[in-house]
Amino acid sequence: MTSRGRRWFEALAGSTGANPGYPGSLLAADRELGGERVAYIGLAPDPGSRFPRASHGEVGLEEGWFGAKFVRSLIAADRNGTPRPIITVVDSKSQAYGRREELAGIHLAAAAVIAAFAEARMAGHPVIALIVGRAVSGSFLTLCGQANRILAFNDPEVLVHAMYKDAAARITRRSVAELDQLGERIVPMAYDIGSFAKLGGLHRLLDVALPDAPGPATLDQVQSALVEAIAAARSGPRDLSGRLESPGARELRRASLEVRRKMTEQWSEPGA
Amino acid sequence: METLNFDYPVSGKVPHRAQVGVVGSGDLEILLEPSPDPQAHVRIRTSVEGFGTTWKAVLDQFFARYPAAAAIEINDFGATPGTVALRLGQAAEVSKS
Amino acid sequence: MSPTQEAMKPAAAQGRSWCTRREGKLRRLALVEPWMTGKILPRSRIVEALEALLLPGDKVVVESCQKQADFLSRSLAKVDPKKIHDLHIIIHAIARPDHIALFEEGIARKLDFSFAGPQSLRVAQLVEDGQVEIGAIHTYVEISARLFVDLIPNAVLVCAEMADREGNLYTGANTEDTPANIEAAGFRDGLVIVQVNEIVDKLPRVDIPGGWVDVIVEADRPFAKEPIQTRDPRDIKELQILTAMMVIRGIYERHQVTSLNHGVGFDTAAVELLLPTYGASLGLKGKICRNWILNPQPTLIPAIESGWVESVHSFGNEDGMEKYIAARPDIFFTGRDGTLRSNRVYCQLAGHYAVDLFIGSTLQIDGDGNTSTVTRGRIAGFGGAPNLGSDAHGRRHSSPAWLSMITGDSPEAHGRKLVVQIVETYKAGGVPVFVETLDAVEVGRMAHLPVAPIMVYGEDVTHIVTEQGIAYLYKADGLEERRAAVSAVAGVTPVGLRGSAKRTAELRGRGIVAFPEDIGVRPADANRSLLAARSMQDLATWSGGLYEPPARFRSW
Amino acid sequence: MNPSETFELSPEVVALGTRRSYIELGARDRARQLLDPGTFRELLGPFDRLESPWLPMQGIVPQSDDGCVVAKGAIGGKPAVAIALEGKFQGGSIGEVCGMKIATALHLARTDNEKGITTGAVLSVESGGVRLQEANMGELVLAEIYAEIVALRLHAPVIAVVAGMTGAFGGMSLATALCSHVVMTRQARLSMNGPEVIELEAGVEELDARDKPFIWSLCGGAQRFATGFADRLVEDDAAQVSAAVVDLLRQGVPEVFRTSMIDLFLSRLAALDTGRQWTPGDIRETWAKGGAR
Repeated sequence: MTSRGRRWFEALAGSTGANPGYPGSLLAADRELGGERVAYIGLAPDPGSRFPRASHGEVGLEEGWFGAKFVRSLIAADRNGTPRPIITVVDSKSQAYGRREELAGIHLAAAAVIAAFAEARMAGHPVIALIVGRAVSGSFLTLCGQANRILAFNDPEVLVHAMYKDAAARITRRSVAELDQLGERIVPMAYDIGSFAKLGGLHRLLDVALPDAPGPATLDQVQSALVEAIAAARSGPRDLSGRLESPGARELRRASLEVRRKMTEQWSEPGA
Repeated sequence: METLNFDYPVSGKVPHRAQVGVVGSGDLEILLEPSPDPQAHVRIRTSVEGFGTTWKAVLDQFFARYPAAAAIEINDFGATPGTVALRLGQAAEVSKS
Repeated sequence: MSPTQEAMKPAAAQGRSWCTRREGKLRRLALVEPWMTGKILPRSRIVEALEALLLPGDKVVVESCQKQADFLSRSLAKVDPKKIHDLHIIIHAIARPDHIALFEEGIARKLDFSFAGPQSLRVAQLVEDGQVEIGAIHTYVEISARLFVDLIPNAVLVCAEMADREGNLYTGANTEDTPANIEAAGFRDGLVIVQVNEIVDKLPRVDIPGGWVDVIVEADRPFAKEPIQTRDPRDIKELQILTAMMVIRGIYERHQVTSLNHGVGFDTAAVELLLPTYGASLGLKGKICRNWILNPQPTLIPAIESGWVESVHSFGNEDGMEKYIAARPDIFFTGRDGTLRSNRVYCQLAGHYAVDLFIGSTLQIDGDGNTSTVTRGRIAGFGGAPNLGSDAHGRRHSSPAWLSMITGDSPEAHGRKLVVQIVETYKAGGVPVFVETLDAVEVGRMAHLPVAPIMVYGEDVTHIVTEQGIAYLYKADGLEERRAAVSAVAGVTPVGLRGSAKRTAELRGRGIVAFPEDIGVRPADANRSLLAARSMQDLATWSGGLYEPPARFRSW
Repeated sequence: MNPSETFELSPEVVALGTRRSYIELGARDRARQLLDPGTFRELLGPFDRLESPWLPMQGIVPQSDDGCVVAKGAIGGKPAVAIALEGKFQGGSIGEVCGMKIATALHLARTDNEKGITTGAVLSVESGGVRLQEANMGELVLAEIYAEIVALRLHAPVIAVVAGMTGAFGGMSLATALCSHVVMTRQARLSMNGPEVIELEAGVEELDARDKPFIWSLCGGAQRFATGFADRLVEDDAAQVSAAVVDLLRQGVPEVFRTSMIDLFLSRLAALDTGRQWTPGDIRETWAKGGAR
């Protein structure tokens, strides 16, 4: 079965995203959107992957390094022109868990793609993450974290979290029911995308009629949202400060704001 | 987590504030500073519930040796009374320097 | 017929045989004869062989302490309970699931043991369910002694590292209880069945002559063994450093303790690691802690390397110490091949009669100073502690430490062994160590034991050390004063809170109780930087790379 | 013969006696150690009481500094900020406050650099990753930490010190990888996924989490240094850690960041046979052939 991520990538990019020399899991293509060329990047399961622990749409060694290669190729190509928008279509269950991955330094591969996205953003590329499915743990950190703007479908299958519920229950020695109850009180622990939106990290939550089937109407709706997000990214800061200044963060990240305010004050006190 | 409060009518002077310890397994953090009034105040947050009388006994012993008007805040992660007494002693020592 | 030949003849003439055990043994061995090549039994035959060699009701020693004859115990657990049942198992440490299975399957019924650490909960449940009948809970040397009196085994299942084709055994560094077990059976016509890791042409040294051995089988994997006394210095806490300082100052220095045994635990590991630093700063090198009864535990390496230690005799081995021991034959008991020769019986004997001091930790102490490691719902046993932790009334040689225990001036006065219990007043989770009544009393009742399983009797305890101070119980005059001294160091436990500050001050004045400041110990100095080694890697460095920590202690 | 008269200690043992363990230092003492003597000035210290708002709501006792110490001072005589995580508090996990302390300190250092005040940063990592009790908040602040490292490292070195015993895992292994330079001890581990998680997800044949020597051979400081994921391997000695940091700060911004060595790592990956499981030696050999950094 085609993954939701692949379906949305193909609908948006108008291409399978296959590139010679690239692993089958990493989708990358260019297409016109809102009157300019934009780059799309996405992940999809690849049963033929060289890396068995990264064949179900995980962020693995190749996904990290080839992702970094692709993003950096865009930075290089646009160095003397208008930095094109980079849209990541996100549906990835997690990072890859395996012995080969750790031995060959998956932490560095993941950091490589993070650095590439961050440097693209700093170079003026509007970096947009569109979460259509899962963005759990390393997948969120690598594919969404550095975006100027994050969009997500308002859909129960969309999941942003540090850890899947059953694993989190085991590790924190709580039942799944207890975790759900906690999520109602402790917003950062909740598993629904609406709660994540409250933390101020999301630019917009998109109510799409058929999240599994990108028909013409939905596609149109999503494309307009992307165009708007690109414009917002271009008019906003090139760092991530926008997240902290969002209305959601003002409510739920009061501690973050307090840290920023007080440390800034103390930083330049005399005696420094 | 349980929060406990104790007051002691003591009036010795606390020269400086002091922080010792860590909220790690079997350990605790102590923040000790001069009290705003001529009394000692202790506020404890502990991960182990139901040991109010044990805390009081440890503090009684401590203030018998260190009768200072300290405002003490304790963040406890299951320290034994022996460890609590040791850290209180260290905090008192650090506050002198 | 000579008079001697007459005496050796089967006693049919007198109406009874005086050789029933010998005859029985030969009968049993004949059953397995077809499978044997000399003394060697093929591994695949072991279960059948045990079914042939044993009879219901036999007394069987299963070797298990630090090392475990686990191939044999696993095989014994596979015999058909219809053929072999109601065995009487005699075991130092009932430690393995297959030991428990013997009782669950009905292969065994009666149990005499000494220690049940990891299986203590299961043993208690088996007693409650009526699946095991406990003969007695012993101390180690005591259970070995009974093998020669009224628990003489019909068979012993033991282990060694190697055998040669004559049946000679090499036990390696973990000799432990093998000689005693084999002697009890081998010289009274019991069966000696041995699992070995390998059969070789030439042994590094002979620990047991082949003539004492009946059946040898090569095990499927090397016998299990545990480095039970090895402690990682990284886990030593400041409070343990404080009590270790108090022990060195307030006991070893004061009583001039030269020969000693350390129990298992971080408290005593801290003492070992303070000798080359704190101890040296007090000028005590050469004056205390010279002759040791102790496993070759790695935390002793810095003291050995700094020249504190003259000798160490060991109950068993500690894994990873082999090369270090081989390089230090002046210190350890070693064979000509360089490997350690341990022997639990001799070491326990030495610990009872020949040392000045035993120091160890415990889980509970009552107001009278009785101590126990038994907790509710568990039958844990004692190990060697009651033997090591008791005065030897039969001792007749003296030493300055032993003599220093004399408090009166009677012409018949005699010294005592110093028996020190070292504890923190509370365990983790708010559990007090000092209690009004030991859990052992209730557990003894539940398990229908004739006496409560107390580890060290209060009357034998000469000192209690806690983070609060030292109680010099041997000085206390009468039970009331003894209780007051216990209470004075019991902190904020119920036993401690029943004391009064005034009484404590009075006891301190008379030297029956000492707080750290009374013996010149500053709690603020109790810092981990005092430890001669703070990690397993440091210990390896101290050993010049000779100590090779077991995998589970490795963090590099 | 009295052995006490004949002993002689090796130089290594003598060094143990004078050495100050870095691993044994708490976060505050680590930050103090990393800065030049007398220059330590803590920002948002314990008495500012900026603790986690989320832990007490779940009945978990917080710590007054949320397990992160930030101090301004100098290293090698130049302005610097030292950031140290406390591995003993909640496993050094990243929650909102401690994460924000790191991100803000890096941000302020960058601002100073942009103003022409060259300010380096050193990050003493001791962390299991995101604090599960603050889950998504942790994800967000980690992203902000990454953004700040990538921005700051263009101006001044950002040095990660991974000393142990917790190590650098999860989100903080990525932060470590983003840094300009990495200093490790043998006791430290640097790995994205913890061994227990890998065993849970992929089975014990993939990785036996109880096999400690194997775990260290895979992601311990010695292997990470030998395979170029760390720039310095030091003993557990505070002076050695400091010396390495001073030296790396002096080297300045590297010509090529490790995260930009894309072709090198892709060629190495291509050279490895994924049809079988790998050993730490395979990586050392392949890297050596492909030209380690």
